[in-house]
Amino acid sequence: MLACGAAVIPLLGAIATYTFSKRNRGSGIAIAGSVLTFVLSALVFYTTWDHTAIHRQISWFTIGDLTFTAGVLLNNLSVLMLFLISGISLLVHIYSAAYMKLDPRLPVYWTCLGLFCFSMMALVVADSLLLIYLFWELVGFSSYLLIGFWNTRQAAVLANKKAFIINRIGDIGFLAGIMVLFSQYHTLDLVTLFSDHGLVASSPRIGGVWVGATGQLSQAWLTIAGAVFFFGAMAKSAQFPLHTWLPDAMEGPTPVSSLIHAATMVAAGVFLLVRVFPLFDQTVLLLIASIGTFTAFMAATIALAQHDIKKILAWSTISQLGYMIAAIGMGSPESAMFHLATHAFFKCLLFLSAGAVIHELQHHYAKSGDTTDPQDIRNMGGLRKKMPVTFIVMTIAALALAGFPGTSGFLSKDAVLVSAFGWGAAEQNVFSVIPYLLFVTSLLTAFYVARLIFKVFFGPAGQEELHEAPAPMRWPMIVLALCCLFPLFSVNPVSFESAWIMAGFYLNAVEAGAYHTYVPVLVSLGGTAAVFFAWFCYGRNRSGNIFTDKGMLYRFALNGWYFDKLYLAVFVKPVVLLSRILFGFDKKVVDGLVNAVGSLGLSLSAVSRWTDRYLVDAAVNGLGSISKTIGNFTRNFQNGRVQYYLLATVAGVLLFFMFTYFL
Amino acid sequence: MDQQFPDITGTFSAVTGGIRYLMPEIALVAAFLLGVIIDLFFSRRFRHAVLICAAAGLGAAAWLTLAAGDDLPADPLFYGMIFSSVFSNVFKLVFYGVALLFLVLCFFNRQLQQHAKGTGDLYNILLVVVLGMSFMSMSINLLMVYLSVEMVSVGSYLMVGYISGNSRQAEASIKYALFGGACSAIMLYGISLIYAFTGTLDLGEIMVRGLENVPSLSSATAITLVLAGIGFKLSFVPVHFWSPDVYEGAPTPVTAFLSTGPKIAGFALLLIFLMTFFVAAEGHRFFDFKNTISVIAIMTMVVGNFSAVWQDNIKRMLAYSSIGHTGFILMGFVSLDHGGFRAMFFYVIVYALMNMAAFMLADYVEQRANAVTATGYAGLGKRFPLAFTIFVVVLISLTGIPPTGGFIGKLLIFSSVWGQYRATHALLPLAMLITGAVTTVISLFYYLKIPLNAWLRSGDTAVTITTKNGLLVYTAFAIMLILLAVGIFPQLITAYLPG
Amino acid sequence: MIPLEHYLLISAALFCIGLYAVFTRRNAIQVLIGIEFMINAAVINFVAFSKYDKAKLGGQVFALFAIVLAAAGVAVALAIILNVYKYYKTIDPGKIDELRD
Amino acid sequence: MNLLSVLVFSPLVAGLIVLVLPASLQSRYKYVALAATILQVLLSVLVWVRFNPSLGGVNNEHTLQFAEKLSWIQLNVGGDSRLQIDYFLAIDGLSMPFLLLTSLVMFVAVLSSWEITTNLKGYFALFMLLDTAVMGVFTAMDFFLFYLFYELMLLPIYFLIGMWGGVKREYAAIKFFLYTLFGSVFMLLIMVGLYFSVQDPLTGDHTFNMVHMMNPANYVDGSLFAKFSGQLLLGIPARSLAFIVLFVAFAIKVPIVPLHTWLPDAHVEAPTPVSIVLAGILLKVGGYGVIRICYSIFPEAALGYAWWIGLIGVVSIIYGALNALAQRDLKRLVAYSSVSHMGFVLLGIASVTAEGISGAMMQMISHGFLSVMLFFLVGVIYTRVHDREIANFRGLSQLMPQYTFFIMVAFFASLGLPGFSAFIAEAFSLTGAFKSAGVNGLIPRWMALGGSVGILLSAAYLLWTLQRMFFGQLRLSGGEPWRLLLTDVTIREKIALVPLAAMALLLGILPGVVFTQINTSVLDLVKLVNP
Amino acid sequence: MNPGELICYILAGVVVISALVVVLTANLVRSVFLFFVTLFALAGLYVFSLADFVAVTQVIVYVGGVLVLMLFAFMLSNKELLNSLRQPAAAKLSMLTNIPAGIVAAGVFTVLAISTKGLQLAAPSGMSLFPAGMLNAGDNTIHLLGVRLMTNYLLPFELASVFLLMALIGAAHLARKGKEST
Repeated sequence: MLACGAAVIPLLGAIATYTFSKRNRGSGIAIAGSVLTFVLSALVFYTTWDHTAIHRQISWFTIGDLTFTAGVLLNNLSVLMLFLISGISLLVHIYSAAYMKLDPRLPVYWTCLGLFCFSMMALVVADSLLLIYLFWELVGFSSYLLIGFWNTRQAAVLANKKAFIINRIGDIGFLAGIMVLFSQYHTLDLVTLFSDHGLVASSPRIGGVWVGATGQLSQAWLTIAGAVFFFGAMAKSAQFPLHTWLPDAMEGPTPVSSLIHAATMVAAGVFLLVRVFPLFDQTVLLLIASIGTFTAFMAATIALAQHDIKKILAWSTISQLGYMIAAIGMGSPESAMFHLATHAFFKCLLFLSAGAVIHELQHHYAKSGDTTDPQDIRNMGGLRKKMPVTFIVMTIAALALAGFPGTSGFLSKDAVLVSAFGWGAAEQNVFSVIPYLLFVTSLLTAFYVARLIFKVFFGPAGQEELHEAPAPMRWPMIVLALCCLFPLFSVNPVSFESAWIMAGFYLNAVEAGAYHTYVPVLVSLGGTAAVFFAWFCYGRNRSGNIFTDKGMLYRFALNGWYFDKLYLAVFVKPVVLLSRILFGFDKKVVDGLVNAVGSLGLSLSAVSRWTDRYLVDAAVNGLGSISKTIGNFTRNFQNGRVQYYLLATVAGVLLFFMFTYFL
Repeated sequence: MDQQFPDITGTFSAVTGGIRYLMPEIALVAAFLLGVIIDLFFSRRFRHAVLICAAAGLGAAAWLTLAAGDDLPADPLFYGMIFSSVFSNVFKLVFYGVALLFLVLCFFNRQLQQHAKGTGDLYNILLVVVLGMSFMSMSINLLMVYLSVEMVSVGSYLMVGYISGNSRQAEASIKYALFGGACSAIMLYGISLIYAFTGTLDLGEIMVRGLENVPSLSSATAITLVLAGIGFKLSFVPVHFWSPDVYEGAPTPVTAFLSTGPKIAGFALLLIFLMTFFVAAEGHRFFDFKNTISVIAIMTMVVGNFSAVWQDNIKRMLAYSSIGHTGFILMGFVSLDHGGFRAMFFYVIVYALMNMAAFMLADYVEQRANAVTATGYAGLGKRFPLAFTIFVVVLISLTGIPPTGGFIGKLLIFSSVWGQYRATHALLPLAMLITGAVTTVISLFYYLKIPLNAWLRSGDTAVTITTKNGLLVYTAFAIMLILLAVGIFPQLITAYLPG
Repeated sequence: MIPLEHYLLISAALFCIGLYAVFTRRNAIQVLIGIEFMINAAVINFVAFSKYDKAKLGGQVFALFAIVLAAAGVAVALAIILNVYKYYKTIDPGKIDELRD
Repeated sequence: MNLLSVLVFSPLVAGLIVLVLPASLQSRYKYVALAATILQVLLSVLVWVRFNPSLGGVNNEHTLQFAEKLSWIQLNVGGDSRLQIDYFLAIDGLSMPFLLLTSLVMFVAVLSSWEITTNLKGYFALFMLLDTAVMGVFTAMDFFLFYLFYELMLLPIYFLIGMWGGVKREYAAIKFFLYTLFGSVFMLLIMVGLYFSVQDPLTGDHTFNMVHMMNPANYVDGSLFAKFSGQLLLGIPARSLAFIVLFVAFAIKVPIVPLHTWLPDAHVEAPTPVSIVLAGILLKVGGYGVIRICYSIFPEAALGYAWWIGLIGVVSIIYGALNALAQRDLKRLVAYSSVSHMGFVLLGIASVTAEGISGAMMQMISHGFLSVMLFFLVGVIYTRVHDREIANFRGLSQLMPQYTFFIMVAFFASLGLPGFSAFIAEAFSLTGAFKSAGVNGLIPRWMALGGSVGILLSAAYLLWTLQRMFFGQLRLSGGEPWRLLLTDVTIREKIALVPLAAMALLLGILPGVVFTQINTSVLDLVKLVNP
Repeated sequence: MNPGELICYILAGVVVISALVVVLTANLVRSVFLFFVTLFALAGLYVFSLADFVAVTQVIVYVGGVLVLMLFAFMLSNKELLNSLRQPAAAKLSMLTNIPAGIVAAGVFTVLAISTKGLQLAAPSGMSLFPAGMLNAGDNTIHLLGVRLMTNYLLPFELASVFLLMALIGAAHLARKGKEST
């Protein structure tokens, strides 16, 4: 009940802001709504965490013999997400009120944000795959609205289109997964399907056949089902190869980026994978782990070379999501969830801080009529003196991201890496490289985030009249900064296993062994080294740059490994071209063919007319027309001559008669 | 003499006994004679005297036919010359109705009314033509057949050439006369061969048996020649060449009449001719009527409908369309024993109605806006909304789309052919069905031209509009209502049909 | 008495000559003559076979009717031809072709 | 008088009233029509309320509802056959939703008829005639009556397109007419053949009663279409041929690729209200016909050709979507999107699963509302500036925010955004198609997956259009005059749009509203087709 | 072959040959004259078939009526007559164009000849049914015809009168000048 309330309030808030937005521009209602949501979520969290799962459902509709239900499923996973989302969204709401204050379409903004919160929360509490899918798409839709919030900007509308379409690609995977499960089990209820003794767990796989409750499929379909679910998650969580939308999505307002594209929506893919975890077989898990690792690594390398502050964070998000995905693939969903939770806070904070910087710079530039890009870190520097609070909180977040001890990030990243090494030890083949790759990625992470901090906050100050962001923006950042520290998650700053989130999710224990001790140490040391290296490159003197702008690798990374261009060339253009061709085909060939059939009438009648005019007459004049003297006569061969009519008639009767009686 | 006529009183009473079944025809003849006299002496003073006389005669004939009701002779009359039956009565009523509609058309036709030589003769000729048609539907003797066909033919030539106000009418009439003369000569020769082979002129069992006794080739030759003659009246392929030219050239009322009355009389004749062979000797071997007529029907539908597509002149188009309809009705003849009778009767009646209505409207438009071509109809819909609305319904009926009588007719014909297919599983009925369906679609091409131009296009506004003759439109409107009513409640007609 | 088949043959020959005339003569009146030949061909048949039909004499009666009707037809046709001549100044059926597709 | 009869004939009465009203009251005609459609909406709501969803109907005459059966035509056609035609109106779950759809769409269409200025008498008379015909099609249970109404739809549409349409209206109107007539003439042949094969079990007469046609026991032994007589027609089993012919006849209406080419032309040239009716209702007549007649009467042929039908569905989905992607004219885009969306209907039907058929039904209803909304919205722009080229507009959202809101609702709803009806419909069509392989093995799984690509493509073309026309900086090819002409939606337009959007939303959130009503019938149908 | 038959064949020959000339000659006057001959020869044939009344009618109606009418018509359209007299080139070409017509006519003749050849027609099948038997040379056919026309063929006879009246009225109508016409 409370969960429902928590989920629905943002929607009501959205409707209310839209309806009553004339007077107070909606901020009041929106923030009030989100406070209420947070309180309710907290209550739900308090009552449900580590208790028995609550599952309430009502019959939704019936098709055939099957009744589809709608309901809520509250277990540790969902209430954690619920709490997380409502908390962050509350902070982002407050932040937005200041950040977006001057926007003329603020009510629309609140409406969209409310819609997003509603769909996101409903997504996490939904109890059936159909509902999840429903809200899954709604989340994508509200993200579409928010990315394109400044819809007069060409880049923004291109970005939101791209985001939605790529998400759609993933959705097809999700839908396909639903279809497979539905045809196998005739139900989409999460509890029935995925609980410990649910249908998925209890359906045997015998001799290549996957025997379900109501049918059986070849075992390949099990793999396919897992793969397509993962495909769905890939799009939402921006995993390679469906990651390209996320950097572009930064065209949206920064609070949106922070809430949606860092903390919550992109985590939905991870959430989904955890939800359907029992479905995955070894092949799929391996696939998940590989993709996650690759994405983590790739995105980190790309983040090294970006100039746009939000793009760096976006790629970093992709990279971190890759961690989570990889963790799931390596059979450690609990560490993935843990990392998800910590990442939500610090990445959100990073974005908000970046937003604060951008906000101030934008004001500054707007005042001076400068057209400099306020998001380009090459134009920034020395801000630590102008915006000390921002500097401090962002540094905390950056440390968390880099995984320094004492931060939440340290705990969760360790959890992931430890389980990765544990898993990697068991792998004998090429996949054993995965943990090392992840480790390298963590070093890269430390490097690029340090680069970011150094470039923005250190060095000589460029701008004079900058000051701290307003209080409504500052305070949420401070709160988030506190959340980035270890106490929130674990009393022991070095042992991730004592974290309560991990405890709440012990699905299966990982044999961590020796890795448990040296992995954190290595990560810390390596991270520190990377930061120093970054300091050497960017902090000390800004000229030192190991990446030359001309370098091939650099350009490769700057352009995101050229995936956008590749997709444009390989998918978008061919499809558009194909559509053009098909339309031409439609107009010329199909229509032409049908027209030809239609005009067959005309042509047949042409034939009969031709027959009338030439065949009959030609028969009449047949021999004459052979002779060349006939030229003068041709005009007389026209119809209208009664004798020819008669001749034709008699000839016709005669021919008919002869055909009948002599042949 | 006495040895040949032992009972001369009996002979005379046999003759006079038949007279009471000929009351409608006698009424026609009386009206004809009266009309001749009126035309000679009174036509200057009473312009429409002959018309009224003719209408009265037709009305009387129709009334007498109806009044006779079930009072039908059991045997042939006049020594086996004619046989009056329910069939012939239905046909006769159709003829009288068509003739009355023709009179309405004439009454409103400016060209005819302004004809320098007066219209009286036309009505008199009409009466004789109707008389001939009456007898065509009753004749069971080849002499009567030939005589009545000639009456209708010669009368028709006269009607076509009646005004001769321009070269086209003259041309139409000479083409008609020459073509018709040749065709009737061919038919006459066929009759003479039948007589030579069988020694009898009576359409009956003796004749059929006589034809069986000679080689089938010989009988087939004779029958083919006769069929060609009948085909001239029906204008089926390949004896159809005359009709487009003649229909186009003739005055519109005459065209309307020719495309219905004599054609339907031709159907009556064909029916009698076929029944002779079907009834008298099932399974005669010398002529395969069904297949022949099937092939003719298919060709006729194809030629008629496909040629019509090219036409711009409305009358010519309707002429081709009537060829197409002939083919369609012929399908009913193939499947007489599967409901073809009713189907054919129904279709014939509906065809008469819709064709008359179509020509009425064509005439109306021709007179008021001087438009005779489909392109000339451009934009007229908005000027004569009622007329063109009716036109559309009539054309819909001609196409065979519900809820019109034409559709029911088509349905019944299709049904009977299905029945035929069901019974024989032969290819030809199926081919007919498919041809019928395809040509129905084709027919839409040309029928649609009229509403297409009238409603969808806009023409030049400078159309001179003359004379108001609303009654013509209202007559057409009445026919339209009948067509719709029949389309929705076909019992209105079928309840009274024989078969 | 010549055999009946010969009558049939003569009549067939006359019929076809008439037919040929109808097809080819470039004068409407000659076309009419052709038609008359065809009718007369039929009359030959009627008359010849009427010999066996003493009771009804159908052939001869038919022959009479055919001749009379043909005459009436010719009268009408000639009237029409004169009308045509008025407009076309020709009675060649091949040249009277205003009405055509 | 029976409710259905009133429903069917009340527009006709309104049409006659329009006809007899003097021309001086020209401006009032639309109110007569509006009143008739409002009455119809109320009546169909009444039908909806009084409908008993637990009765299946389909092939059981006793469970058909609101039935009215009067002896209509009893023709003795000679020979052994008597023509027995009944005036037989009834509905079951398969037809009931269409009544409400039709009446609502007609209501909206009349509202959008305000733009019509010429020849109002003819326009509204034809419109009301069309209304009657459509209602008749959905309620007739006698094949003859069905055919009557089916053909009766042709002519009004022809004139409505032809007289009030765009530049190429003649071409479009004729194309539409010929396409449809081509299908229906052959339908007539099959109908007559069926009639000869089927006997009324009570009277022993041949009958056109569709319910009787669905029962194999009613077929005369050895008749052409008897189930087990195995007769051949032109070398094909007669029943298969009949199925194909009927299917093609209806599929032209649906339309399927490659028989779809009338649709873009007809839509583009038709005036907005006619587009609305075409897309909203007439396409559904095709789908309804496939379900009601092809599948119910020739179930075994339907099963035999399921693979092909599914393929046609998938091809239509993808082909239509790709074509939509290539369009430069907004209306043509919407028209092609209809082709794509109706492909789901075929795919769902082909699966012969409860999910698939329910999905197909839902898709028809949903597409009914959504395409109407889309065409209405296109019409709004078109009436303002008489242009629909996508490239001629940009950034409209600044000029017409409410309009943009509606178009976004319509676009997202039709690209299958959850929460709107199209999502449920497409999801279940596909699910049914996917499930089919496991349940009855009719269509392979890849078809369902292929169909889901259509969902992606629909997002692509609709979003692309949104981006091109509505977002970005304001730029109009018509310049300042256009800026003044392009005013936001009016109250009347909102009255038309809001119910449609509301219906789409309602059915998306509570699909049970429809599913409950049709469920029994769908199950019966599945049982009938695939026992 | 007795003289009667010989005369018959001669008459038949005259009929066919004169008819052929009528059809083939380019000279219109000669053609009409030979038509006259054909008709007379036909009348002779009728006489030999014991149809004397028919023969008389033939002569009266055709020669007295039809032929005279035709001559009038020729005279009324005498320009045409003259035209067709001098058109040698056209005549030559028309010979070429007449070939198909000749083929068709010959085809019809072939069919007719084949279908009538070898028939056992001495007493056509149906005729034996009539007790009165064959007509003899001495029979009074006029008497017989008169009786038949007043009994069996009364209806056609009366009908023919109506027909003739109509033809008369119609032909007169076509031929006469309009009352008000100028």
